[in-house]
Amino acid sequence: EVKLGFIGGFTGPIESLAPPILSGAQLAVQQINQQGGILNGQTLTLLSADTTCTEASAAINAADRMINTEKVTAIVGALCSGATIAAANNVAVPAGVVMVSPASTSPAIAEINDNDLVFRTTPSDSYQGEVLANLLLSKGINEIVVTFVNNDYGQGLSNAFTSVFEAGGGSVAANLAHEDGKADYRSELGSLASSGVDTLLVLAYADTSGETILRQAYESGNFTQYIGADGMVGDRLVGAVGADVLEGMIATRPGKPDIPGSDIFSEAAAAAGFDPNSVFASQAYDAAFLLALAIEKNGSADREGLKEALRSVALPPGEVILPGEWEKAVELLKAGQDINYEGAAGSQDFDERGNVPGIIEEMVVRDGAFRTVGLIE
Amino acid sequence: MSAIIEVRQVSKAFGSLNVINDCSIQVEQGSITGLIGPNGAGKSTLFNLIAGTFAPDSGSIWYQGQDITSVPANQLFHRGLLRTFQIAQEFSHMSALENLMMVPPQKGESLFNTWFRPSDVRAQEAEVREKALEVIEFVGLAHVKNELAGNLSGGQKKLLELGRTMMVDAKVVLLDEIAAGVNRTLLQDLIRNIQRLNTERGYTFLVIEHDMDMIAQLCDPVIVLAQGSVMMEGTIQEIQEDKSVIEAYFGNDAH
Amino acid sequence: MHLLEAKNVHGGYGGMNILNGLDLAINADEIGVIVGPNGAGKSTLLKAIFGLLRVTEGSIELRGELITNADPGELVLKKMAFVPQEKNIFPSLTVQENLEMGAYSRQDNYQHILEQVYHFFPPLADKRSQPAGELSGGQRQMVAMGRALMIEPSLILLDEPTAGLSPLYMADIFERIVTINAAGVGVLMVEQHAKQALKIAHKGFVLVAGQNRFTDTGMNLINNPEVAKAFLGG
Amino acid sequence: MNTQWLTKEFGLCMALAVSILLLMVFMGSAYGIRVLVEASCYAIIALGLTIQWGYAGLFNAGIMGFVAIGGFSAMLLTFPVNQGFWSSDQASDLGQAFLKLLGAVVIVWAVVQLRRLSVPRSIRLPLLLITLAVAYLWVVNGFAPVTQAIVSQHGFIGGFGMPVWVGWLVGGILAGTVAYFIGHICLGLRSDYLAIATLGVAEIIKAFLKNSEWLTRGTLTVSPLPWPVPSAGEVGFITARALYLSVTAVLIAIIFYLLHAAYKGPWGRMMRAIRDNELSSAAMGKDVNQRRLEVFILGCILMGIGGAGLATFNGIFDPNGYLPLHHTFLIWVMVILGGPGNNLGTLFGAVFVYVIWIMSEPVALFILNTVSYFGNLWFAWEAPSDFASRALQARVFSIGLIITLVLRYAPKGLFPEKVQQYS
Amino acid sequence: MNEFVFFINNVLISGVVIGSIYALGAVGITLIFSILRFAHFAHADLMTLGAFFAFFLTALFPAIGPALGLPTAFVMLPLAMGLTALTAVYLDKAFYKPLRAQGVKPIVLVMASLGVTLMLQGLIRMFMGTSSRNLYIDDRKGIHRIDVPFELANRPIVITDPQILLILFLVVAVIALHLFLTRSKLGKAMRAMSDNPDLARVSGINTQKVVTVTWIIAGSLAAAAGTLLSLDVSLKPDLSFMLLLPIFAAAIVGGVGHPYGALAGGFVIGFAETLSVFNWAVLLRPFRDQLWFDLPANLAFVPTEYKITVPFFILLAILVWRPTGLFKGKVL
Ligand SMILES: Nc1ncnc2c1ncn2[C@@H]1O[C@H](COP(=O)(O)OP(=O)(O)OP(=O)(O)O)[C@@H](O)[C@H]1O
Ligand SMILES: Nc1ncnc2c1ncn2[C@@H]1O[C@H](COP(=O)(O)OP(=O)(O)OP(=O)(O)O)[C@@H](O)[C@H]1O
Ligand SMILES: [Mg+2]
Ligand SMILES: [Mg+2]
Repeated sequence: EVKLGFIGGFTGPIESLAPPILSGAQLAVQQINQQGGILNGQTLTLLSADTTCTEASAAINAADRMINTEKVTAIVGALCSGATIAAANNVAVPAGVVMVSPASTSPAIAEINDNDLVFRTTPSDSYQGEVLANLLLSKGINEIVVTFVNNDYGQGLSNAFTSVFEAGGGSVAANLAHEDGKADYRSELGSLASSGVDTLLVLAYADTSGETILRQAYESGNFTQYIGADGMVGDRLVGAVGADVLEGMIATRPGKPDIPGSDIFSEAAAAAGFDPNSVFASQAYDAAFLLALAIEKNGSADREGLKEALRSVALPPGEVILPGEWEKAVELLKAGQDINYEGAAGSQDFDERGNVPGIIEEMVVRDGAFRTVGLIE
Repeated sequence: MSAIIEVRQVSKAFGSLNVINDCSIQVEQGSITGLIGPNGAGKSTLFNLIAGTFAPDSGSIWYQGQDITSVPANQLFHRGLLRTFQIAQEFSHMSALENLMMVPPQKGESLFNTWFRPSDVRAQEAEVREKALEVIEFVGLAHVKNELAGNLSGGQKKLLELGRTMMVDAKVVLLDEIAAGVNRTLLQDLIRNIQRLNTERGYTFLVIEHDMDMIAQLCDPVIVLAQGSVMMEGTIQEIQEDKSVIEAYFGNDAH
Repeated sequence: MHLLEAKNVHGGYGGMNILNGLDLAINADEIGVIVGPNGAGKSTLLKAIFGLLRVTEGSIELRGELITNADPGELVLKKMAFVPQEKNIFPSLTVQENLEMGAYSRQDNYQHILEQVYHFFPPLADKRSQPAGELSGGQRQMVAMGRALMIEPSLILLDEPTAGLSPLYMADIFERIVTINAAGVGVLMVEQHAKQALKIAHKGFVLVAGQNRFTDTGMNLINNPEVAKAFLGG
Repeated sequence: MNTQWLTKEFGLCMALAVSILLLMVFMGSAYGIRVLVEASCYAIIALGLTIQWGYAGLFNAGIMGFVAIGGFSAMLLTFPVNQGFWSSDQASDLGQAFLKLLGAVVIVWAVVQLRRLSVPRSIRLPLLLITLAVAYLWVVNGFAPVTQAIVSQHGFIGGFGMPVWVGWLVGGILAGTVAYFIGHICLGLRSDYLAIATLGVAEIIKAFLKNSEWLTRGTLTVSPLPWPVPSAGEVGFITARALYLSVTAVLIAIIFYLLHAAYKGPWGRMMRAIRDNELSSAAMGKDVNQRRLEVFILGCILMGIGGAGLATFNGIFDPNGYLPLHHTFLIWVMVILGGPGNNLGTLFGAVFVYVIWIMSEPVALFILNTVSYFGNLWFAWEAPSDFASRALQARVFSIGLIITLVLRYAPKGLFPEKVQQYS
Repeated sequence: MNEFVFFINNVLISGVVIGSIYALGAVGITLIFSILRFAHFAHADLMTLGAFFAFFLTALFPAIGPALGLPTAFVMLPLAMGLTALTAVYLDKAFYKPLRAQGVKPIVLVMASLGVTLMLQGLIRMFMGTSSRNLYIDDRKGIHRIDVPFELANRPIVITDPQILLILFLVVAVIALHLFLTRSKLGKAMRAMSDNPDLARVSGINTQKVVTVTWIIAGSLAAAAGTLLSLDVSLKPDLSFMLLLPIFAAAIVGGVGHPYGALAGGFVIGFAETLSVFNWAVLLRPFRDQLWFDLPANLAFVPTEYKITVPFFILLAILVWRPTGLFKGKVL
């Protein structure tokens, strides 16, 4: 039996985002086991633990349990950037365990002194912020007010966005942090509206503050254009706030590029019963699949050598492996050939810091749902 | 003799109710002064003012020739002014003996001494325990010394209240109805001991009481308080003969 | 048949027994007075009778009906009233509300009794709408008595009703007790003003260590030199 | 009587020891020791609370604020020096901002002292308010540009690179100092009023630490913090953690001894007296306010030290992690279950509750997985897709259940406070 | 004029609404606090539970509301209140009553209520998941945009249906509760019981009934608070837990044991929040030309990220000024 650990924020601010992400990773594991298992027919199991997202000590504890108790080979996760940093610095790096995060978008991840053990399958926020800023500028939106959830995710994204937006000639009339999960944001919205700008960028999670903020922004009647980032994308949000209200809302998210892997994943996910468009689900799939490939390549469930193996299976050169093509990959590896995984969420070619080049999806709410209107690379 | 306690034209109101009205009394050094008066006359309130539990609205209070009007209760204790409470204020989660042992100021009440001079602390603690055992024997509570004070009977709590004033050397002791609820036979012992403390150690007592036998045995002079001011002052005989006092306090058919 | 009869009562707090086989009986037209040293178990006995404390052995009967360990609420309906020694008022309720609580179990109009109580304790009338917690010691005692009188009890248990009362009221209360007793109300009271109380008592009980040491008429007890010396202050 | 208690306490301790052993066996010793180290840090914090509540009856619900201060100080003093910042202009700018702060404090103090010159209150109060407002604006505007520059150019000012024990010590002292000021304001309040006031203070401290990015990096967290003993990367998890555990164990032993001596003696008796009846203690010459302040500060010092130990052990300073409600009450439950006013009970409670807290997650997961496995096997029941994440909610439920059950059967705590007996 | 309307919307209406929510929660807390003598931490979860009851009832009969012209959940409120009251009574039977019977200190009850909080939270989330829901199912929230009859004002005053209902309900509930406690026999018995439970029994007060009635009132008020709040924002399993601190603060600021105090406390805290973060520059902007200094873009007392501390600063200030709250609350 080969074990992978999945650590994520099952409780706390992203608790409703987490389940589909886990499903993404589980899908990969399930496919691998159906296609003959790992390392000569062993089963691959995926264990999960809760980081609570906000609490570093819980994240460390979860990682510790995975690494020291369950003795997993590698970890998929964590989701929230703070949790990833905490888990990496305090457990994974000292223990020499590879972590692949499907969802930690904070630029700070790249700065961990990680011995090359921390990877992620989603682009850094610095990139998303940049893309979003340029996108808005190109649409002629020059004045904006921003509110971001007061944590590493919101703050990182807001910093990235603001610097590019202002450098490009836009003006951020107000940039306010807000606390997550409160019942009421009218006063924050009041502060934002007091600048007189009616374009509102919300960098938060749809499930907690995001929905409430949008609802109350609409009620206040002070804003006409809403903009969001990855945390806000979710069709439930549209249903909850009202399709007519959000019509025309602009959003971005780390996207599924227009590559074959994306469609393959979508079909498999739909068959497995979860929404393939859920945020970070495809990234989680890639993370789990990549780790499995790396273990296969490494030839054992040991932690040593895994990080090199991971790079080798993720990067060219080599035969292209698409999502779900486990048997093929195993055969190629057995034959001693190089492979290059091209995943569901992107080509997943890690750079020297473990980051992947991003693809950002531009989305707009139309007819009651978020629709992808373009891909920005 | 000189006045050890002097209350000068003190007034105190709770909301719109004037409880003490321009009241002046003097307690002579070495006397056992009685303070009587109808229910609600303001006797206990006067005690609270003297002992620093309340601050007066106007007027001043003097103790040993010094103005103590705004001196807090705990400092008065260290200057030898002790009091009991009419409604017993025991330390209900401590044993009866501990209720007594907590009274004397000790070196061990400082953390520094506790940690760095343990032997001094222990020695003093032993002394205090001896003393407390003596006192508890005296007030007749020896058999319940390890009982939680909160579980004592009404009268036992009052006795404990009295016992606390015997734990340290005092100059003035204010006793607020210690007889209420105390068995009369035991009370006789207590009265004798109060007299002994008075004569042997020169304690001054100010005693609130409704039990005239006790006042008669113990007090001279007696001050009558009515509606927050002094109605009259004199020996117990004088007072028991006074018409207005009889009217206000004793009732026509008593004694 | 006795109004109240306690036979061989045992009981206490937690593990320890305070009452060790106590007997006591009074008739409907009688005043019973319990005296004894502090901590003898007098208050404990009253609490036990009123169902505030578990009786582990023995029985208590009201007009021949067994009321051992009955619920206090039921006893109130049977027109029994009790004034505890300590904590006998509701401090944050006004005086008037305290008295109204005494009449809680009454469905009828009790206005006249309220007036009677005020009449009997004039200081309370002035303080009707003052929280009882702000009263003086004696005034609290009056509120406590008044509250118990509100149900017009046929048996009233009083735990040191005169403690802290001025001589004026003390005399009054004893008088009043005689009057209400004459109207057919049984009275069982604990007193430390033992001589005055025993004077009006039909029956006196001297309690020591949870048992009756002496049971006799009030006058006999006063005149008993042994009792007088040991319990009545000579 | 006495021996009965002994066997009960002994039995409970043995049971705890056995469950820790089981924990080690099932979860691996690295993880087991880790739980113990964290529990020991919590135990220090809980001891701080037990002297506040158990000894003196102070309802401190702001524990997390002081724990956070401890963690902050451990971070600030021990984190490596940020050379970039210290060699830049911002360092001296920041110094100037602090001078402004100092100046403002002096001016406000001076205005307060006008009282001595018998300036009438009607003039003093408006003057004070105006001075406060102006000083506030002045200081805030003095800090804003510097701190913004620091955040954008250097992230934060970095640490002082000092030895870990200095960080812990200062953590205690800093928490104690803050407690001194808070105590002055709040200790006049009665039980629940004090609780909510301290809770507010904790929120304020947390908000400050979270939003002062120039000082703490705010939500971006600071890690890894240096350890007082060789770290896991150097000697492996088990050895490193065992060494760390020995440090905290020694610390606990010292604290325990000191507290025990104080509690048994006149000091403890005085504190209990104040807890029982303030009015009467004052009449017996005890300076109630001073003593409560003393015990409040002492307790907060322990909380600060415990917080520092916890932050260092976790290697991260994360102001978000100091969730006031959950953690404050975790510690409260430790004290109440263990038996307030009983140091041994508090230690027991800390370890017991922490083990439950930690183990509830895997246990809940295990149970639900078993249920879904057999459900699948026997009834062909498909677990819902988000079952695993729901399973974790069961943790919350089971902790609640355990707390209520233990309280139900041991309402005075497992090790109740003993009345001191004298022969 | 626009600026003034902006002020009304953002300070007055916001303050009243958030204050009402705090007050409605605080009323229940203050009641339990004064009668059962402990800080009931599970109150916020009773609120959530009540809102969930309302949600289910709404989901069962979504069409009732539109037919009556009221939000369905509001029509269902009495039923939800009843269910929550029942739950509260049984929670008491199962968890608090045995403790009371043993005569424990209040703190133990506080801890037990914390245990109950965790249990309720766990249960709600286990069965309901964690996502947020909308209490409007077939209907939509009515938003009233009232145009101000002044020439220069082109912004409307905005208020929503649930906000109006909330305020109305609050006023009725608080007055009714106050009258009940001070006028009715049972209400007085409740206060008596909180003063001295033993004497209450001696007086023939059925203490069990008093406790039950307390829970019924507290439970139904909690359900109402939760439902009205969820109508206004959205229904989340941990929504009201976030409100717990301000609600307690409101109860304490007002002075424990006084329904009017809870009302005052709720509004103090609500307004403190809205006022402290309000950007006063907005009101000054029309006079920009007359001012001798440059108007900064933001002129608020505190930055919004510190808003969370505002209630507590107010709380501290009020408690230092009046140690038992605005209405001289009880000390237990
Ligand atoms: N805290 C308070 N608030 C309001 N009124 C008070 C307060 N304390 C006492 N009083 C009032 O002041 C008056 C005097 O009370 P005090 O306790 O001094 O009387 P007293 O002379 O000791 O009577 P007693 O002999 O009955 O004990 C009473 O009418 C009482 O109602
Ligand atoms: N709650 C309690 N728990 C344990 N023991 C108690 C409790 N209450 C009273 N006792 C003990 O029971 C004994 C009798 O108490 P009780 O109150 O009946 O005395 P009493 O005869 O009324 O005395 P007094 O005249 O002083 O009121 C006392 O020794 C007391 O210590
Ligand atoms: Mg008095
Ligand atoms: Mg008695």
